[in-house]
Formats: sequence, C-alpha cells, structure tokens
Amino acid sequence: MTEAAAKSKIAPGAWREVALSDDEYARILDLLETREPTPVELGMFGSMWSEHCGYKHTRPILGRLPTKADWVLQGPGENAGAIDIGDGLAAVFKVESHNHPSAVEPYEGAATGVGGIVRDIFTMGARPIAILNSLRFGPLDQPRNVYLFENVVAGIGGYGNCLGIPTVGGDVFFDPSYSGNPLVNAMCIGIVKADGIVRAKASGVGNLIMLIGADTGRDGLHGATFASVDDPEASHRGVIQVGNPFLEKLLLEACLELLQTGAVVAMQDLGAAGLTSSTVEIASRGGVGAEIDVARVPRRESGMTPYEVMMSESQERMLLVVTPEAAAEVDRIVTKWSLHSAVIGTVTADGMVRVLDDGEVVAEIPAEFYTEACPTYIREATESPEIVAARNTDPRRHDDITIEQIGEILLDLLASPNIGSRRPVYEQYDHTIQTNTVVPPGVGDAAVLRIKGSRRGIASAIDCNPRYCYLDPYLGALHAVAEASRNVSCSGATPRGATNCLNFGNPQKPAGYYQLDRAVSGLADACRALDVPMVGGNVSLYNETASAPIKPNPAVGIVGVFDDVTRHATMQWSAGQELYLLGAAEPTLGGSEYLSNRLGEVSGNPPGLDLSAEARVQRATRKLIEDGLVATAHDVSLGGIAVALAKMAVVSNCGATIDKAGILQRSSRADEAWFGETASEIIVAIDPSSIDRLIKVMQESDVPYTRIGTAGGAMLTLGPITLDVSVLRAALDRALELPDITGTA
Amino acid sequence: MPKIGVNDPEGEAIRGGLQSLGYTVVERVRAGRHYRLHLSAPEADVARATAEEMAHKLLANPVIQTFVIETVIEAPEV
Amino acid sequence: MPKIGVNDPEGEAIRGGLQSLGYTVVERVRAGRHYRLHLSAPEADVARATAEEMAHKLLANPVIQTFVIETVIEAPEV
Amino acid sequence: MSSHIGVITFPGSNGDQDSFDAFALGLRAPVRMIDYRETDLSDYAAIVLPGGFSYGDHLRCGAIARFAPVMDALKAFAGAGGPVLGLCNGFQVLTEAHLLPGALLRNQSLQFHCRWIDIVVENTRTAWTHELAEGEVLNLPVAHGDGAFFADDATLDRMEQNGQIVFRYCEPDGKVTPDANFNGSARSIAGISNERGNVVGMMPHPERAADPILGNDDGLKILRSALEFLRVEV
Ligand SMILES: Nc1ncnc2c1ncn2[C@@H]1O[C@H](COP(=O)(O)OP(=O)(O)O)[C@@H](O)[C@H]1O
Ligand SMILES: [Mg+2]
Repeated sequence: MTEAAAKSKIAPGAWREVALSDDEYARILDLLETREPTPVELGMFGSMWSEHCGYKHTRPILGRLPTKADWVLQGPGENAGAIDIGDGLAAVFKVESHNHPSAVEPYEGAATGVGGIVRDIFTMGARPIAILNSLRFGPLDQPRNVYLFENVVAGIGGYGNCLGIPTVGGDVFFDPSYSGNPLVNAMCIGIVKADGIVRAKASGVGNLIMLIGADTGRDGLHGATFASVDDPEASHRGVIQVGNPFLEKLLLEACLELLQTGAVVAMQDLGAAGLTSSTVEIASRGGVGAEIDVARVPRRESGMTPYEVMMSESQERMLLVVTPEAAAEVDRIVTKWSLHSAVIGTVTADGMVRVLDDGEVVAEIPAEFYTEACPTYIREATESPEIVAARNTDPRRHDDITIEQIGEILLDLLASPNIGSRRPVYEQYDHTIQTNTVVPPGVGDAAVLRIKGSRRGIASAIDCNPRYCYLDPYLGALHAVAEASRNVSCSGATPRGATNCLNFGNPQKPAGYYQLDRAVSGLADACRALDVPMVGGNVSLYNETASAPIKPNPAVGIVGVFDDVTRHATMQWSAGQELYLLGAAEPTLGGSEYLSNRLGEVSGNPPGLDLSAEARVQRATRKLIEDGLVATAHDVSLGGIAVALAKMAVVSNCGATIDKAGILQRSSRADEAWFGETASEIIVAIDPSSIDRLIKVMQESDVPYTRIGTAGGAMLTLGPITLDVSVLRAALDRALELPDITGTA
Repeated sequence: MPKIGVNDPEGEAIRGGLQSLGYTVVERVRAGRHYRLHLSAPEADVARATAEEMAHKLLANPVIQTFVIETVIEAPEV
Repeated sequence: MPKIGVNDPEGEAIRGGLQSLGYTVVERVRAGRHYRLHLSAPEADVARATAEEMAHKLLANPVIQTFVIETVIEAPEV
Repeated sequence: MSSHIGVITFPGSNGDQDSFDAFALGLRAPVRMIDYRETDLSDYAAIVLPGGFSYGDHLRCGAIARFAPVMDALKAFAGAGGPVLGLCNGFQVLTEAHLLPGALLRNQSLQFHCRWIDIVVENTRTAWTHELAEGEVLNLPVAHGDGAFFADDATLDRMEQNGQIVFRYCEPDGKVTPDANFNGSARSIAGISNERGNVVGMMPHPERAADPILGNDDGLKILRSALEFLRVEV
C-alpha cells in the first residue's frame, strides 16, 4: 500500500453513500485491524456487500432450496446452473432481474438485462439457444406504464434479436403495485457438452488476467448498490448503460471460440459491480489472489479515476484467466472477431485482491473479506395486517352469477390485460432464429426446442402469480413452481431443473422480510415435492416506490427434457377429439383474475395446492404424451376452466361443446365452477379410439379424470352459452391493443 | 444526441465504417436523431418555446439524450 | 432526412404522439438522422468536401435520403 | 468452379448458421462459410448473404457491410451470372450495394415482426425460383424491423415489366391484399431479382422453413432451385 493511499481518510459517513450501514463499516474496520479502507476499497466493499452481490438478506434462507440431483451438473454458485440432458449434453440456464435500470430507462435497462444474462450463459461455455422473459407493469391506463411496457419489450427484442438468440417464451402481468416499479426478468438457456462446462475459478499463479470486449466508460456507476436501495432515481449518479448487442455478438463468438482452444483457464463476465466483482469472484472461487492495474484497462473516456474504473458497469466485457503461453493465441482469436484485448493483471498466490494504478497500490484486501466476511441478516418477520385482512375476506360474500352470464364474463376476461393474447409482445421477438423452435410462443404451455443432431429436446416456461404471492407468499411460491413445472409437463417434457428470481420489497421491513422468508420456504418445498432442483437464481429486493412495495414475485423458470422431441404437445385440439379434465381440485375465487378484473378485489385464500396430487397429474400427462396418446394439453390457470377452454379453441381455430354437468360438479357456485382458479388440473384432447388407454393410465397413476366435452365446429358451447371462436379471438386480441397514445417518459 | 459520457454504439460503428473506407481523419462520431417539425406560430419565439416543450415531453429522452432546437421561418402559404 | 415521397412512419408516429399530447399546431414531422463527426482538416472547406464525400458514399442512401452538411470549427487543442 | 454453396458471415450476421444448416441438413448439399474478409469467390457455385444485423444494423441496415472486403468479389461473382441470394439482412446488403434496386425501410408499424406469413411466387425464371410454380404459395417465417420495400414508381413499373418482382405477400389462398402486406412494402413486394435473374433478395426466411418439425419445409424449394439451376447451367 502506498503511503498516500493508506493515509487517505474516509470522511465520516462516506460509507453510507455506498449503501453500507454504520455497523457494516465498523465490521470493515475490524477486518482491517490497523487501518481505514482506501476510497477504492470502500467502494469495492459497498458493491460486494450489496444485496445484489453479497446476498445479505437471502443467503441464510436460500440454503433451504434443494439444489442436488443425479442429473445436476452445476448448482448455485457459478454464473449459471447446469443439468444433464442426455447424449453428453448439458443445459445451462439462469434468470436475472434488471428492474431498477428498466424503471429509469426502459429500453436500455431491458436490453442490458438480456445482455447480462446471455453473458452469464456463454461464460459457462454454453451456446445460448433461448431467451425467456417475465415482465410486470402497472396498468396500461397510465401513459408512463405504457411507455415502460412498450420500451421494455422493444429493448428485449432489440438486444436478443440482434444477438440471434430466439426469445421463445415468457410471462406478462399487470398490477397497480408495479406502477413506477416494473419488473424485468430475463432468462437464458444455453447448450454445452457436459464435459465442456467452464467455471469461473482462477488458478495457476502467474497466469494472466485479460479483459476483452468493450472499452470502459462511466456507465452505471454503482448499479449493484443502486439495485439494493429504495427509489433508484434519487440515488442514481452514474450514466445509464447503453447496450451494444452487436459487440456482444462478437464477444459471444470470440469467447466460445477461445474456449475451444483450451487456452482459457477461467472466464468471468463483468456484470453488476464490473471489474470489482469479477476480479474478487474469480480469485475467491479459485482460492487465489489477483493483482490488476487499472491503468491498463482500455477506456472509452479520459480522466477516469481508479475508483470509477473499478466500479464501472460498462457492458459487453469479459475477464479471462489465461496461461502466458496462450496469450498470443487469445489475441489472434479476439482480433479475428474485431475485438481487442488487454492484459490487466496476474493471478497471485497470496489471496489478496490488489488493485494498482500505474503501479501504485490503491486497494489491497484479501478476497475473502469481500465475500465470506460479508455480513448476513435474519430480520424480524411479521405479516402485514392489511394482507391478513385481505386474505380473510371471503370472496363468497359476493352473489353468485347465473349461468346465462358466463358468456359476457368470459369475453370480458379474455380481453383483460392479464389474460389476453401476448402476440403484440412476442411478435417483436425473433423466435424462429437458430431453427430449433418446435413450439413457438402462443401455441403451447411451454416453449419447445429441439437439439439439432439429436432426437432430444427441451421445454421451458417461466411463471409466477403475484396476487397469490401477495395473499399468501408460501402458497404463492408453491404455485409458481407448480405452474412452471405443469406448463413444462403439458408440453410433454420432464421438468429437470429450476431457476428463480426473487423480486421483493424492502427486507428490512418486517412485512417485507416475512414475504421473502415464506416464499423461499414455499419454493423449497415445491421443488422438493416435484423433484426439480433449484440450480440458480437471482435476487432483487427493495422494489418499492415511495408509497408501497410491489406484490412479491418469485419468478420461477423451469427447464424440462424430452428424450424424443417429436412426442410433444401443444394447446391445439382437432375436431372429433374428446376432451378430458385430468385432476380434480377445488376451484376458488380467492386471488382470482375474475375477482380482480370484475370486482377490483384481491382477496381470499389462493387455491389450495396438494403437491403430491400435482406431481401425479403432471406425471400422468407426460406419460400420455410420451406414449403418443395425447398431443394436446393445457393447464387450468388464470381465469379458470372457461378461459382455458376458450384459449384452446382459439389456438386450435376449432370450437367445442362442453357439457355443463362436468363443469358444474366442480363447485356449488357457477362463478367458481367456470372462473374459479385451481392448481393441478390439465385439459387434454384425445382421439375417441384411445380413451380406454387414457383411463387405464389415469387409474394406474391415481389421477381423477372427467370427460368434459367434444371438440369440433366453429363455436364454443359452454352449457347454454354458445360463442363464435372468432369472437373469442377478437376478445383476446383486444387485450393488449394499446390506446392510441404514445407513452411518455 | 446522446449525452456526454453515454455509450454510443451507433456512432462507433459508423466511425469504424468510415475508417475502413480510408477516412482515418475522422476521430469521433456521435449519432443522433433529427426531427423536422412544421408548425405555424405567430412568431419564431413562440414556435421555439413550443418545440422546447415538445422536446422535453416527447422528442428527447432526458435520461440519455440532449437536444438543440433550430428554427427556420417560412413565409405562410397564401 | 427521408426524401420527399418516401414513407416516413416514424415522423408520422411522432406527429400522432404530439397531437395526442395536445400539440395540434404541428402539421408535419419528418424524422431523420444527425451525425456529428469530429475530424481535423487544414480548413473548413476541406472538411466539408470530405464530409460530402462520406455522405455520398456511406452516410446517406440517395435512393431514400437527402442530406445537408454543417461545419463547426473548433480551435485545435494545444 | 467447385460445387460448394458459400454463406458469407459479416460481423453481426446471425442467420449464417441457419442458412448453412438448411443446405447441409435439409438438402445434404455441400456448403461452406465465407469470412467477410475473403476476396476470392471463384471457388463457389452460389452465394448466400444471410440474415442478421451486420455491423449492428447501424447507420442503415446493410450500409456498412456493403463495403466489406468480400463485396468486390461478390460483385464480380454476380456480374458473371453466379446465383446470389440475400435473405433479410442479406437483401438489405444487396440493395445498399446496388446489386438490387430499391431500399428497405422501417416497417410501417415501426415494430419488429416475427411471424409466419404467406408469399406468392410471381417469377419462376430466376436462379432461386425456377423449381417453383407461378402462383404457388409458400408459408415462411419473417423476422425483421426494416423490411418495407421501397422504390420510386418509375423504378417499380420498370421492375414489374422486367419481371423482377419475385414474391409478394399474400393471403393463404394467394390473393395479394393490403392486409397481408404486414410491413408496408411498396406493391406488397417480398422479394425481387436483378434483371438477369441470378441475384435475388427476399425478406422472408426460407432457411428457417427447412424441416417439417418446425412447421414446414417450403423454404427448401427455394434453396433447391439454385442447385437445380447449377445442374442445368453446368
Ligand atoms: N414476455 C413474453 N415474451 C415472450 N413470450 C411471452 C411473453 N409473455 C407471454 N408469452 C407467451 O405467450 C403465450 C401465452 O402466455 P400466457 O397467457 O402466460 O400463457 P398461459 O396462460 O398458458 O401460461 C405463451 O406461449 C408465453 O410463452
Ligand atoms: Mg403463464
């Protein structure tokens, strides 16, 4: 440490500017024993001890999640998780949030969110083959929300399309709690040879640390800490990151080619907290030290301080650890892809992360101080009384509907923003590139992709119902896992791994911590029961605006595997097929779209969920599809069975006649029977000649089943009500047709 | 125009393109938008003030962009 | 700038947006690009000639666009 | 002349692998990737300019790629009558390079559209369509933000007279309607050729309709045409 650096004084309270508490600063002083941190060190602590990097509030509870199975090749801890999908191949995947940047600058925030998650995947050596996204906005009657919605979608498309990675699925939900605090979660899936997975562990003292990709500017200074405090607009100081997908495409190709050469010892992308976290992480994972000189970092701008270089969140950069002999080869490949590289440091033996500025030490701290020594918190948890009251409000206190009303109510629900067609969204995403998309968005419950050169395939879906999570975070989290898994099962694939993004409010408030704590337990229990290990994830806390926290949204992405992708299912039935409802759950209006859309109310208990019944109905459905008996399956979710049937009719462009009796036996109330929501229920269509075999499978699987009708014609007949399929389609298409105003910033 | 300090991939790509055509004298390129609005106003100052308002509200994104306004007076069509 | 006769949906969309914000005085909007190139040249005329060449070759597509060039002289940094 | 099809990779191309696969897996035809820095194409039988975002689509789509080192050789190849197919971004590059007339503007909706659409074949005398029937309807994916074909009326008239309109957007029954013209192209134009018919550019992606499991293999008919064309020529 130079004298100057060691002597520079930290101004009283300066730690608060990097979002460290007084106690945390005291802890840093304890760790350092004899001295104060330098300004660069303080900034690095601020970033590494942020929620985003340090998982202060979540590390203790995330330990509950099951992460292991025979087929798990990589659990949490690396840039992404990985599962074995057979034929010597692995699927690598993860979901990540970019909520706060998207709230400030929606196009670039969403675009760089995609860029970040894609880098996580190719950092593992995998070629990205699919992107999914999960979005939450406030209602579209407010221009700001329209602006956020339009630009987030455009940003996701703008980045992913340019990269040539298909965006094949996702989830959009509107709720007033997301006004001003949208959620933008992006998931990426990649494929790599199982023995070709790369880890971000530096090793080999004397090996070189290289930086490749974009030059470093003052982008997003303190993004990591900024993602960890309320009200991003007030606390934001650096410049907004502007993504460059063209550069990322070159970086992707260069990195994958570099990994082929065997020259690369470790690779780590630069994401939140930039050079700080990437350097600390490769050193700490590898149990070695790292010494880098910021003066050797190529800059986009002049006059940047070492602090700024260490904190910059400029996009499209990658850190490599390479052997000295391989440096020339690395340079050749990097140049081939029109990029440049710089050797910025070396791997050392002393466990220190040492930062130099043209040879002068400006920071020198053991890597583990930034990582292992990061404090963790278990906070007080108390449920908000307001939410308890909402849950205890019985939706049955409203009068039931008459069966004559169901047509009008159904059309209303189909045209509601949470149920209507997502085509205006997914049409902006290239979902056919790479020529693997077997089931594109809008056709099935999960996206289905083939693996070229193999019979295998994968399916993926991402889900969460924030209303359920608000009313009961534990139960809501069970539903998130169950629904994503059910969607994958409805495609015919076997769910093999999950990833999650915990979007919550302020964990330092008892009501916020309660939600987080309960939801994680729910995720853990559901993953265990459904046998889908959680191989990775991401946390976004402090999602609050001045007035209120968001409805909690633990988004769950699941990847499933097909041994034979030709045996898959969609939502499309054909005329003459018989329709069966598999499973038997009790529909309820608690937390339903019906209640919210029609009566403006979020109340009651969300649908109950019996995890073993859920596992059984999913397994039985998969068996029907694998055996080639069924190629049509769709689960009952938002809007209940009436909405599920209407969507199937529209996608099939074919009507059906539904027997009233089969539906009405579900409840003593018509509103619950038709529009009540449930879990563990799947509608399938089957040729009449195969019905005996369906019944046999159901009996063997211990799954109840009900015949509910027959497909055919141009009309959907629900008991006494008959609706033209084209009318249903028009209602669905109306939902996201935006008012003829351009949203404004 | 992108604000100072804001990454400008388009400008960079154009500079790269010009360089490869041999225009190595070009040191920097910034890429922005240009909108020509026709409006009738009693005088130039009013038009400018309106344009300024519109730029703030819709035309420019203050998070990443700056703008300048130029007024050109046309004789009213008769 | 888009040539006269070339569709300009962006300009139209902006006009629509402005209209819905109440700026009904705006009759027409054309949306184009603006590039700021920094280059050193012995004199303004040379710079302009180079810019003109670059515009013809690369920056503008004569099938759909027209362009104008403005030169701003900066003192060389010392 | 070797019998290889060549697919040019520009920086930012992302449909190169799909084009390669369509020939290699869909047609079992010999195909090779070509780096944008290569300057000799004499070894190829036909050239494909794939889709993507060459140079990030900055400035205008295809504008910077037009000056890539390989382009002089491509011009020579096309000038000698070699079959050239530009797909999506490749089409944009060909117009910017003046190997094809017109230009491609932002979609009328100002949005990127990815969907399956129908096109009707109008000219079967090009290198890339002569295995097709006039009036035949193909169902293919599109995925672009800048696909509205533009040329002034005089040019359009001339192109129509010369039979340079190869494909138009249509309804499933082949009818050309304003509704089917989803991106706002002049006269519903989806694909065109040069006067000689050896250079074709189109916005839809035949290389993505090359396997029934993904929907259909209509696109292979276009790619196969060049192989047949070469067989006849040689
Ligand atoms: N943000 C999005 N991006 C891409 N596809 C989406 C997005 N949101 C929804 N989709 C797709 O639209 C279709 C319908 O979505 P959704 O209404 O959530 O279906 P379901 O009710 O069957 O779960 C699905 O194929 C889904 O993947
Ligand atoms: Mg869903």
